Amino acid sequence: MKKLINDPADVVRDALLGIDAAHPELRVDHEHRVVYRDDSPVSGKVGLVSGGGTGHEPLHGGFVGLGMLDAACAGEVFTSPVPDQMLAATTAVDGGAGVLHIVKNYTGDVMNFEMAAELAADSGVQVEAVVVDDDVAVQDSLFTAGRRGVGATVLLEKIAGAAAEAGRSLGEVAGIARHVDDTARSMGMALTSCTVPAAGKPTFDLGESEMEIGVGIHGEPGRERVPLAPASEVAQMLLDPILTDHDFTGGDGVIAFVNGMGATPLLELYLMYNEVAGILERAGIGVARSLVGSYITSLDMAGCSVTLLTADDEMLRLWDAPVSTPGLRWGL
Amino acid sequence: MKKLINDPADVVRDALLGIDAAHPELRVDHEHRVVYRDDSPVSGKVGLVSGGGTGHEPLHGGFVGLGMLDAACAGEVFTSPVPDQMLAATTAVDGGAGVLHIVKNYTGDVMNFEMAAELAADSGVQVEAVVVDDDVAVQDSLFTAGRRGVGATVLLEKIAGAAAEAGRSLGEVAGIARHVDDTARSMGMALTSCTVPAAGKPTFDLGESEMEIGVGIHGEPGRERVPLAPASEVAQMLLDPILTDHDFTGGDGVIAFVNGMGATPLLELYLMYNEVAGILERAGIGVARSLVGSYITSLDMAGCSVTLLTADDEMLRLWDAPVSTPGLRWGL
Amino acid sequence: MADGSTVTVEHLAAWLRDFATRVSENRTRLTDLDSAIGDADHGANMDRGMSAVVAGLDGTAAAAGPLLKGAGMALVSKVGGASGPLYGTFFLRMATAAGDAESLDPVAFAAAFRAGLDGVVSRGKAGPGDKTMVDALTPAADALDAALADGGDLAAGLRSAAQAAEAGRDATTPMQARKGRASYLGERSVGHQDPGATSAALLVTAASDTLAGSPA
Amino acid sequence: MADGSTVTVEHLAAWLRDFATRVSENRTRLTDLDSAIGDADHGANMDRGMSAVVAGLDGTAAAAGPLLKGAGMALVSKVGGASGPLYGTFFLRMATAAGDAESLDPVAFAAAFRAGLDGVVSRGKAGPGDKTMVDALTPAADALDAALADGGDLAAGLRSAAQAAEAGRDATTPMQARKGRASYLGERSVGHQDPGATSAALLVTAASDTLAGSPA
Ligand SMILES: Nc1ncnc2c1ncn2[C@@H]1O[C@H](COP(=O)(O)OP(=O)(O)O)[C@@H](O)[C@H]1O
Ligand SMILES: Nc1ncnc2c1ncn2[C@@H]1O[C@H](COP(=O)(O)OP(=O)(O)O)[C@@H](O)[C@H]1O
Ligand SMILES: [Mg+2]
Ligand SMILES: [Mg+2]
Ligand SMILES: [Mg+2]
Ligand SMILES: [Mg+2]
Repeated sequence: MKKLINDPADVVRDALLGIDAAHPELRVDHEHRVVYRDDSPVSGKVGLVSGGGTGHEPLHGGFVGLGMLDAACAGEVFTSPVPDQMLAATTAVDGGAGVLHIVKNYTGDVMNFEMAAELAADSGVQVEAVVVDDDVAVQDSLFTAGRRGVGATVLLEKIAGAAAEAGRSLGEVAGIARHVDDTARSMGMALTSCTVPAAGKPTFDLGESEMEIGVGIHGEPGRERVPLAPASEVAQMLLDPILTDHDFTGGDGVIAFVNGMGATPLLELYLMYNEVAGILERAGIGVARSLVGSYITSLDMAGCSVTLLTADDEMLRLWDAPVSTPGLRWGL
Repeated sequence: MKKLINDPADVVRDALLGIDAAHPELRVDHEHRVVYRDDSPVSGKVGLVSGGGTGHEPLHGGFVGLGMLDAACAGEVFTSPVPDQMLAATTAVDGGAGVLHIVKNYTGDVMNFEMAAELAADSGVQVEAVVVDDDVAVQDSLFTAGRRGVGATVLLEKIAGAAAEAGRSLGEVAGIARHVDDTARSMGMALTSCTVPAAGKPTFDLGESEMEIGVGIHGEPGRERVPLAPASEVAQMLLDPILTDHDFTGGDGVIAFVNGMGATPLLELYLMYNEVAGILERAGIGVARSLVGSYITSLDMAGCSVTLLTADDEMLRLWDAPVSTPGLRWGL
Repeated sequence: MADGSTVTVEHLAAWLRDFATRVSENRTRLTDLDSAIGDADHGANMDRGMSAVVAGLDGTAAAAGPLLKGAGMALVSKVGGASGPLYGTFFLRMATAAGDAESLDPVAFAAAFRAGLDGVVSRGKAGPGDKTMVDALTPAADALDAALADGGDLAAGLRSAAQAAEAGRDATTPMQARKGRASYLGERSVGHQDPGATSAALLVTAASDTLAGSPA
Repeated sequence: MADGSTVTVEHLAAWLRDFATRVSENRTRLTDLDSAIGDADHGANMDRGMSAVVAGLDGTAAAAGPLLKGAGMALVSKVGGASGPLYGTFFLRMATAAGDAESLDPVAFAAAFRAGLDGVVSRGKAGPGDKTMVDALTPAADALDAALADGGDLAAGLRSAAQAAEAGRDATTPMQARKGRASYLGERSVGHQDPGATSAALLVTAASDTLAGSPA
């Protein structure tokens, strides 16, 4: 295992110390492992709390700041944080207008956030939760754990954050967040496996000339393992299931997001974006906004994902609104 | 070779198409392979032109925009662009106040920019050049090619860009740029080799439990090959030669920059930053500003580099000034 | 309890300690099972959690409820993931059912165990056949109830429960997962034993070994 | 030129074509040499550049100067890196020295060759012993001048120049690089033949084969 770390057991602690040192505009509670906006709680504003396993940086800690999250809870690597952390964060960011929990749809995350919400309600904080489940690689069903939360989480945190910053009510912010989840779809792929520090070896084995299509952000196996192919074909393999699953034609087009999995150079992501933009154009789908970079990662996995979100006037207004976080910053 | 590309011969073209599609605020001349600010030439402002081989993204194209570069020339992978490109860029961005060439110190880059400057001078554009040579891994000497230009290039493009944006003269902007180069030092390391697309195989071989200390951003061999070590020791191995080479104590401290080489997750970079900040604190060196992320990369190399730049009032004012580029954005 | 008649606070503490030991001994095996159909952390998760539970057994709990609540809280606070809230809820609901009693008779213990199971089901919404810990815990609760209803003592009931849990665990192998991470695998989850059902079987075996063999 | 007396525009074009062929044949070797002490692109760089030079040989150039200038411009525009400006400058300076002459006599050719070498030195600031193309070009220019001064014809001069270039190329192996990428290696550059000196030796050998053996 080749990683720039100390003891694998200390990865989360050490990285949080680094985030704290690098970002004076954030406040880090190292005991609870929560990253806060320095000015939280913002009085009268709906608080946004997210969190999840570590290993997806900049998500979530890197999205704390004006116009996005108020707090992010960091779990162990690829392991949901615990209710204590979420409760501490929820109580701390409540500015009187209630708190929205943004939860990626994994059994552990959902249950831990549920317990935290129950505890927060007990202590008088109004809490709503939105569960993000945008990964079309997973067959959806009422009788299963459902789809995983992946790329749409980034877009949702930005857009819900802008709505909260604009003073919308908890119900409205939650509604907007759910609308984002309803109208966003993602699909990912891996060229290489990630390696969990504590495990010390790759999560899955992939041959020198194979790639995994439909992979999850924890190295969960995907839909199929196929031979390496040119970027143009990879883009098609990612977009086909997305476009089959949801109708993105018409209206104001989409916000198109090409995301790197952690070890993929920006050069390749731009190249992939070119292929994605070409396919969308040929499909008659306009791109209203785009985002290209590594924003929701899977440790040192090489690969990428594509997320599309239906754009409309309100979505674009919220997308364009000022944001100032380590990971996303504009308009300020 | 596992890469998200089409034909290796088309990597530069395809990636530039992606940058163009993703950034409506930039203009790309695909014939000359130059990325421009949409509003260039900015009348009365010193124009900043940089460029170099492709494979270091977001450098340089991702640093084009308000408060940073006016144009960036993209060469083939790891190969300097040619004078034609630089001449086209220089002529196009001249707003009447002259043009500064920002050149990383590699024989090819220096000579091609020199030829372009001669040609630009012939056509009446006032040109100055600053050559960045901050890599302490290389022994410096008047009789050799000298030190390589690495991490300081990012800081220099930001700071010189702010000076140009503030309306400073060509001589002043060049002076500030040279001051940055004089007071910045960098050192890099690799956990894995990069793979040049056209070569199809790793540039160098590194054992499963080895790392290369002092590596260059083209996979040039470094000072020594050593066994893997914890992040705390890696940070020491990178900072020792930097602190030996230049006195960073006293004054207003430093701008500290921990950079990823292309395949290194942000998690590890924050962890490294924590170690760097600790060493600096123990050495009595204050950190005035920090930057953590993958800004000057080496294709898909895993590893990092550390750059320190002496901070003073003017440097910090220029560093904090608004910048709006795909790669760096704040204050706007 | 030679007479199989009561479960004291000390018995419960011994049960938790024994479960912790078994988890620690099976840490690698649990993680390996989780590698195949999950994310390779079930052994580490449970070991971290049960170590915290044992560290919290300071002998101050005077009643079954507080002792079990402490265990549940420790699991909820330390584990994360799916198994933290599930095992945590299991012990928290047992605690509520046990209340302030200093000891539990066999029927009260069985009722508390079932309350724990119900908690797992309401938290995780898994039913039998979904390839989860529920597939080990449900037959165990049923066997315990049945044995006691048949007039068996706690020792006999827990022996039967442990056998049922192990059979339930083994039965997860051919199942296709419908809950938890393994569900992402669809048909490819078939042929692998569920890690959570495996740790749940350890829990019931530990109960059989600690709650029904020692003097009251 | 059986009589060894003049180098025509056609001769020069044949020289460039022959050099391009040799570069293409040695593309892998040049790149392999550059892998050892550089960045593994010298073969690709030179092949790209010389292909462009050959593509520009449309037969319209009426004088030596314009022909050589076209070659220099093509190299500067297409190659990049270190070798583009260096080989480009070599031909651009040769072009200036050759001027509008339709053909060059041996002394004029030798003077133009030396002007090219001087251009390389002033552009790249490498001296003999720095382990660069200069180490092949300098002895070649010296040998040519010496042969002509001794009363030899162009054929004899270029034969001697080619031998000197190859000897100079071989002599780069034990040198420690002081210019170009190889200089970053310090002592580790010792023991490897310089790629640029290798391509430069091909250039001089091509001259010997094309400029001094064919009829005027
Ligand atoms: N919804 C659920 N209901 C009951 N048990 C579940 C559920 N989801 C997962 N499990 C159990 O949890 C186990 C996995 O636990 P663990 O690996 O610790 O958590 P995670 O899946 O978050 O990594 C599974 O083997 C399964 O038995
Ligand atoms: N300053 C210099 N002067 C003369 N020749 C040089 C100089 N620097 C490099 N060279 C020559 O250029 C060759 C490398 O060319 P090439 O690989 O095409 O360029 P790059 O080093 O930019 O990749 C070296 O082998 C050396 O002969
Ligand atoms: Mg887990
Ligand atoms: Mg090169
Ligand atoms: Mg697991
Ligand atoms: Mg080279």
